[in-house]
Amino acid sequence: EPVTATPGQEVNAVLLPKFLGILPFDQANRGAQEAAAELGSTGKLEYIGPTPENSAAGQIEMLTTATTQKQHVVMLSNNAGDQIAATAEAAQAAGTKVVTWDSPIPNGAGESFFVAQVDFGSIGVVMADMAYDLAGGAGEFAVLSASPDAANQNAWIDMMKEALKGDKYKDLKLVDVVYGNDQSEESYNRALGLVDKYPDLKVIMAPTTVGIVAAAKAMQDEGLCEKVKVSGLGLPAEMVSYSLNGCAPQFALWSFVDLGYLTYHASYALATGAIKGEVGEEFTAGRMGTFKIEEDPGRPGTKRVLMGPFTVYTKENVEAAAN
Amino acid sequence: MIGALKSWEGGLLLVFLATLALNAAFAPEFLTVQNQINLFQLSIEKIIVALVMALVIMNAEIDLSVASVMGLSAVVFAYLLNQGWGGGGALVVCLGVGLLAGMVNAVLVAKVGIPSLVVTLAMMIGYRGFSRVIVQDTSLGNFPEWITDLGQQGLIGPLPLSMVLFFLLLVGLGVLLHRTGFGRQVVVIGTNAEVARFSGLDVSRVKATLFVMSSVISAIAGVLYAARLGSVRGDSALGFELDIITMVLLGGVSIFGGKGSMMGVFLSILIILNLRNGMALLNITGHVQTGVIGILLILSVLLPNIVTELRARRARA
Amino acid sequence: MTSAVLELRSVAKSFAATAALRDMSLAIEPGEVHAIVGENGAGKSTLIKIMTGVYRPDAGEILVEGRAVTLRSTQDAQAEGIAAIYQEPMVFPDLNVAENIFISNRASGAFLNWRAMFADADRIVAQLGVSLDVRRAASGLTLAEQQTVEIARALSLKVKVLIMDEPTASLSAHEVERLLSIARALKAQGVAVIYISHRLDEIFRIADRVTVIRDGQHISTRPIGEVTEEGMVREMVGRAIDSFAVKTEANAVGDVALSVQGLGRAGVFSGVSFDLAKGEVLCLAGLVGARRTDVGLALFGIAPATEGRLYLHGAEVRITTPRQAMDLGIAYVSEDRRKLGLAMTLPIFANISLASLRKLLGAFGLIDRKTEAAMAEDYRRQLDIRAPDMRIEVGKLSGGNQQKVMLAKWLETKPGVLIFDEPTRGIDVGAKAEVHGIIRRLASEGVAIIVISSDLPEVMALADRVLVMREGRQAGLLDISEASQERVIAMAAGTGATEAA
Amino acid sequence: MTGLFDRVSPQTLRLVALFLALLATVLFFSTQIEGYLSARMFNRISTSAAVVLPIAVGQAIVIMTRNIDLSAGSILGVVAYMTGQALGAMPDMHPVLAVALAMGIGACAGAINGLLVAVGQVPSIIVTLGTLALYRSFLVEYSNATTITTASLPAWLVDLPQKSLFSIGALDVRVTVVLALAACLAVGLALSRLRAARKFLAVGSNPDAARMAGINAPRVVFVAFVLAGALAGLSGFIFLAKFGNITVVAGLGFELKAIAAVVVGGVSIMGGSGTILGVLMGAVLVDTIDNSLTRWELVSEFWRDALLGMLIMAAVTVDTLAARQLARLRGRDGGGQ
Ligand SMILES: Nc1ncnc2c1ncn2[C@@H]1O[C@H](COP(=O)(O)OP(=O)(O)OP(=O)(O)O)[C@@H](O)[C@H]1O
Ligand SMILES: Nc1ncnc2c1ncn2[C@@H]1O[C@H](COP(=O)(O)OP(=O)(O)OP(=O)(O)O)[C@@H](O)[C@H]1O
Ligand SMILES: [Mg+2]
Ligand SMILES: [Mg+2]
Repeated sequence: EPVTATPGQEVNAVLLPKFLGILPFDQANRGAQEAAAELGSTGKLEYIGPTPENSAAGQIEMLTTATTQKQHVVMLSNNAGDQIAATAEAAQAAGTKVVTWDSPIPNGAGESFFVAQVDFGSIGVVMADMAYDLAGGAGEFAVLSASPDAANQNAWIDMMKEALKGDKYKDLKLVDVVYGNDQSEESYNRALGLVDKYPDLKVIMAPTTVGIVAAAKAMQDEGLCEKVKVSGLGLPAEMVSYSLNGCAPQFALWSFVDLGYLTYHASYALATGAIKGEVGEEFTAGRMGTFKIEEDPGRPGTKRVLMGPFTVYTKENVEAAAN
Repeated sequence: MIGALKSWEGGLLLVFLATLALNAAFAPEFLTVQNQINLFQLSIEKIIVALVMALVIMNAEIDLSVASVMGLSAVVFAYLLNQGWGGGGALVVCLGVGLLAGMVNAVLVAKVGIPSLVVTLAMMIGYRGFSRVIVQDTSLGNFPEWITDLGQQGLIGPLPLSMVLFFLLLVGLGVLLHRTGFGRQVVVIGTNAEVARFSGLDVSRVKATLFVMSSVISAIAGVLYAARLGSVRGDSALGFELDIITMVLLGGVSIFGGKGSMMGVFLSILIILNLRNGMALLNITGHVQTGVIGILLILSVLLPNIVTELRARRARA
Repeated sequence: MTSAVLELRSVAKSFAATAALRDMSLAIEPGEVHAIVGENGAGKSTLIKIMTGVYRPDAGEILVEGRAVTLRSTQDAQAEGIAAIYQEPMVFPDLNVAENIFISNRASGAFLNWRAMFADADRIVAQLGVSLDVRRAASGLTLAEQQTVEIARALSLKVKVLIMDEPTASLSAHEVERLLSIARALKAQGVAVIYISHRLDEIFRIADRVTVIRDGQHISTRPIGEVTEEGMVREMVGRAIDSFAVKTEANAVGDVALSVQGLGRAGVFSGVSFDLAKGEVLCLAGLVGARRTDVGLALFGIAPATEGRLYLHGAEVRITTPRQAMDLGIAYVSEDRRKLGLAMTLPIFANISLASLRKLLGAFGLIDRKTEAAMAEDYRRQLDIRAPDMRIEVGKLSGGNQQKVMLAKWLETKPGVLIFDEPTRGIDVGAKAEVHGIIRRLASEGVAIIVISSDLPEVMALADRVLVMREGRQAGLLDISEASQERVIAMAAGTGATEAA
Repeated sequence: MTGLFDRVSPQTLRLVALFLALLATVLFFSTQIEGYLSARMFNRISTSAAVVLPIAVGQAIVIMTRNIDLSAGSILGVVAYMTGQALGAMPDMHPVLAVALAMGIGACAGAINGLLVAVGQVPSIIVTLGTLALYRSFLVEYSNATTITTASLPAWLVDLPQKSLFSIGALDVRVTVVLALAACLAVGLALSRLRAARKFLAVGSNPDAARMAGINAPRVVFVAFVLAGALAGLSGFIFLAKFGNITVVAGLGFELKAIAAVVVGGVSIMGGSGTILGVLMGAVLVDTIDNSLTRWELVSEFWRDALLGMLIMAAVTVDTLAARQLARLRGRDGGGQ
């Protein structure tokens, strides 16, 4: 039976995004603040992050500082890959819990558990499915990712490759994976590079919110929307026009507000000792209901809390979500 | 000159003490031994390279490729370990990588005569590219435990290997710069390379030596980086060059060469590390921290200029 | 009231602790050539820079045609009709010569007309009687050519007062003549010319009035007719100085130290041959651009020779780097103190030890700082370098003292062959006499000496033999007994009979 | 023959060398990439170079005065964001006004740099290293994590990148490209024809001499930074139009792209010399290499940076050696008269 953490305790927590200044992380912060208010934590919830160009080193620095400050829990959307593992282990050893969300520590070292927005396997399947639909079941498609170092994107792409082995997708061919480093102009140029390099390309799959808009804009600018469809993970607010004009008829995403909300609930429960962070434990997370800690199938030996579901946006539902 | 230098370092010392006092007053965790060590450890690779960068800038050159060499060396180190090499062998190869990178820079700058800003800007892209070629989209970890221990744990008391190395280098390079013939040549060439040439100094050899030194030390820093973090990626040490140059310039080393001291660089390192640490402990986010360092950098030159100007005005009045 | 076109009243200017000018008053009349003389560091250049708005005086007034003016910048000064040719040539290496000439010219509209500009530049350069390609970039111009550009620049401006701060320092006799005639022409047009020079003979030939300053103070202003050279020098330095004896016969000399046969560098100079004995002074004379400096550079390995043979004490040697030259005991004292001679922001002692650092190195390459300081002190005494402390920046010294520091640097290498390139350029009579004294002393100690000089009286005072160069070739080699200023000039210009040595 | 060789200035020789390098690059890739010599490729490269070009020209002006502007990328980001926001709030703003606004914001940022360098006498590398961080921090703070999206922008702006001003055969010449080229042309002409603009070169060539020659060097440097800011602003505007979605990372690293273009374009990093035509070719060359590597089947994605770095280095080395060799040949000719 699920435990409910006692509200009103002192939990000093840090919400540490990949970097500050973009919308999804701000939304997560909103969710976390909402949860903190709901739980009436007498401690503080800090929302701090590094600069985009100093993300990996900055996150390591901030996690170390949080440990020094004896924060009870740090909620980390990891952008430093395994490089942060040693720091996270040191944090745990000093009594600061590390809960990851959005992007985990790939080898799981030093992380209590990972609050997964969606099942990484299923997002792989969904991406494969969206590509399948948009390509009409057969043809070439390519991936435009963030940076080669982005752990979550890499995991999703791997899962997608796994899914593509299924019989259904045998006529679908993944021809290339390129990286736009989450910068508009690089993503835009890489997208155009793809269509030039592969004249028969039917779909560009961009599992990054920056990449997907840049690719959609590129196809629209070059009048290629009829020929090459863009899909992937995008924010409805940013994608609405491309969704409506057919450049990106389908894409997926989950709620970052909910992700922040759930992450805070889980972290609060962990920090107050209501849960230990063991597989099998269940806890309640306010308006979102009950969640369970389980093995992370994508990363053997690590634990996750699965939020789900995600929404596939099409021109039917995108406008409502955009506002 | 001596007087001016003294007062410059005096100023830095005051700023440093003020930072210490403020941190101690506002952040209760500041004065713990662990925090003091962390504060160095978090930027240890940068501050090690800053020491040698001071010499390069003093020589009126610049090396923008240091962070890329660091990343490349870290990646090569990790790659070899994953290929089953021993730590020692991998280290030697990394030194070789640093040597090679340094020699390429050195030949292009000192022999071909292309401005170092240009050479190292291109090589910054190039060397970074090679580490990408090696790791692609993966990360390399799983080092033998003794390596990560060396990178993370105390070697002499609580002082980790990298900090010991830093202090050795600080003293070593300080002596090299201020007390030896080589150091004198570095300064003279930085002041006026033609005068040095007309005095029989081998300008290109000194320059070449510095670029090789800079890359080799960057390569060592890269290995330390890998050992400290236990894992590397293609973007390891990305963008470190700006922080490193900031440290050197704030230390009073003239970007036009010929002027500066190791003491100044050390003080500026202390200031930047403490300031960052203090701000982090006060939960000030990354971009504000960066902004504050940026302002400090500008003020460090602007304020003395204003004072001089005011003095001149007063004298005229 | 005064008729002065430019007047300074009680002007003072200090740099930190040094008072460069105190209570300086001076009036310049229209159409006069007004010479200003004084020792190195007397404050002449500072005075000029105040007149042209580069510096602002700490106290005192500047009047132009009776109006008090404030000169905030060189533009202000140019607007008042005051322009200057500075002591250190100021050209823009990346711009072409024509543009260098017209850079300050604001009169000719917002748009450039290159064709017209080249034509005008050609005209002005021709007026100076020099051949100079106005389309070429100014980089690589010799000091003298740079000076020409500066003079042309000042001529292109319509000025009331033209200041020349040691304009002839890097000119040889031929060009000096031309310059003096330009000054006279300007004077005839009613332009006031302020003329600063350490070459007193020029002053007597051109000046209407002479002002002597010493230690930043005005000593006297007199019509030229009322001054004598001795009197002027006494006022300048506060004591009497032996004027230069002209050498009439060569010193007794020892064995041949350096033998040069058919030395040349492709496309630069060729066919230079001479034997230089220990204790002998060989002077290289010639017009500007005769490539004398290049001979020095070849001997010192900076721009190595590509043809010919070199023998040092009888053994054939090849010199391709300065290091090699220094190891062979050759030293070269450059003509360009600022750019090639001294590290201006470094202390005096570091400059003195620069060429002999090796000697000071102990274990681990550490510099023996005590010996270094002692070395500097030694030269301070030996050469009478006037500085409060050997740790101050060499750039803060006066020209003459800088020259001595540069000399000290090379003396410390204990050279057997010492090449001086324009050893007294820009230094005052007192310092000049001292430098000459040093050169003579070195010669008497058995050092083989080459002096490259554009100052003919200097050549006559120092040389045992004179090698005259013209357009990169050896025009002749004269024993001092057969040399005269006229003969050297004729040979250098190619107008007299050319005789091979 | 010798006559012609002598009359051509070193600058011109550099340009010829650069043009040959560009030609060689294009020819090489045309053998490697199918359909390379096409109108489409022209569009790709021209529109992508159009973003970098103004900022590179601005950088060139600053470098000509013997300074450097490391903050250009941050200025671009700030301008793209603020202009996008203004256009979102006032969709009826006239396009010309929008461009002026972008350039104005950029000029303000440039003016701050300029003041600190010219009046504060702080070396430009220090100032702009500082403002590189500061302007970006300001943007993070100011944007409040909201993104400018295409949806919020007026339609004319979103459509601007596809708009061609005219076509030469199958080659479309897009408005953004014309805008960038116009900036190039204006600055290029000014630098060769306008007396005031020559001062940039004079100051960079010899700052002391500039002062002595009555040039107000601080003011010239100030103006250079303001112009560089304004041109970074123009790049910001084109960036905004082209990519539509502006986040806080917009323009990150553009200062290095600009410097690379300038340096490859033969502008001396020591100030005083260089041509805008060179910068144009430098920008196009770097962009061509980058764009072509993306499309080259033989190299994987992961080789791109390594090759880009090496090719830039190669271009600069060849240029330096060739220029020196030519100068030497000429020196011999000149000396032998
Ligand atoms: N910028 C400066 N800073 C400090 N001291 C200076 C500066 N310029 C000149 N001085 C000092 O002021 C004094 C006068 O120098 P100035 O250059 O006017 O002499 P000068 O008469 O022109 O000498 P010279 O014959 O060598 O050219 C000297 O003591 C010099 O060291
Ligand atoms: N046409 C030229 N182009 C480039 N550099 C030149 C040229 N002429 C001379 N130089 C350089 O200028 C310096 C001095 O030149 P040079 O030897 O011709 O003059 P000089 O006879 O010593 O006369 P002075 O020293 O009085 O000017 C040398 O370094 C030489 O290489
Ligand atoms: Mg003077
Ligand atoms: Mg000479």
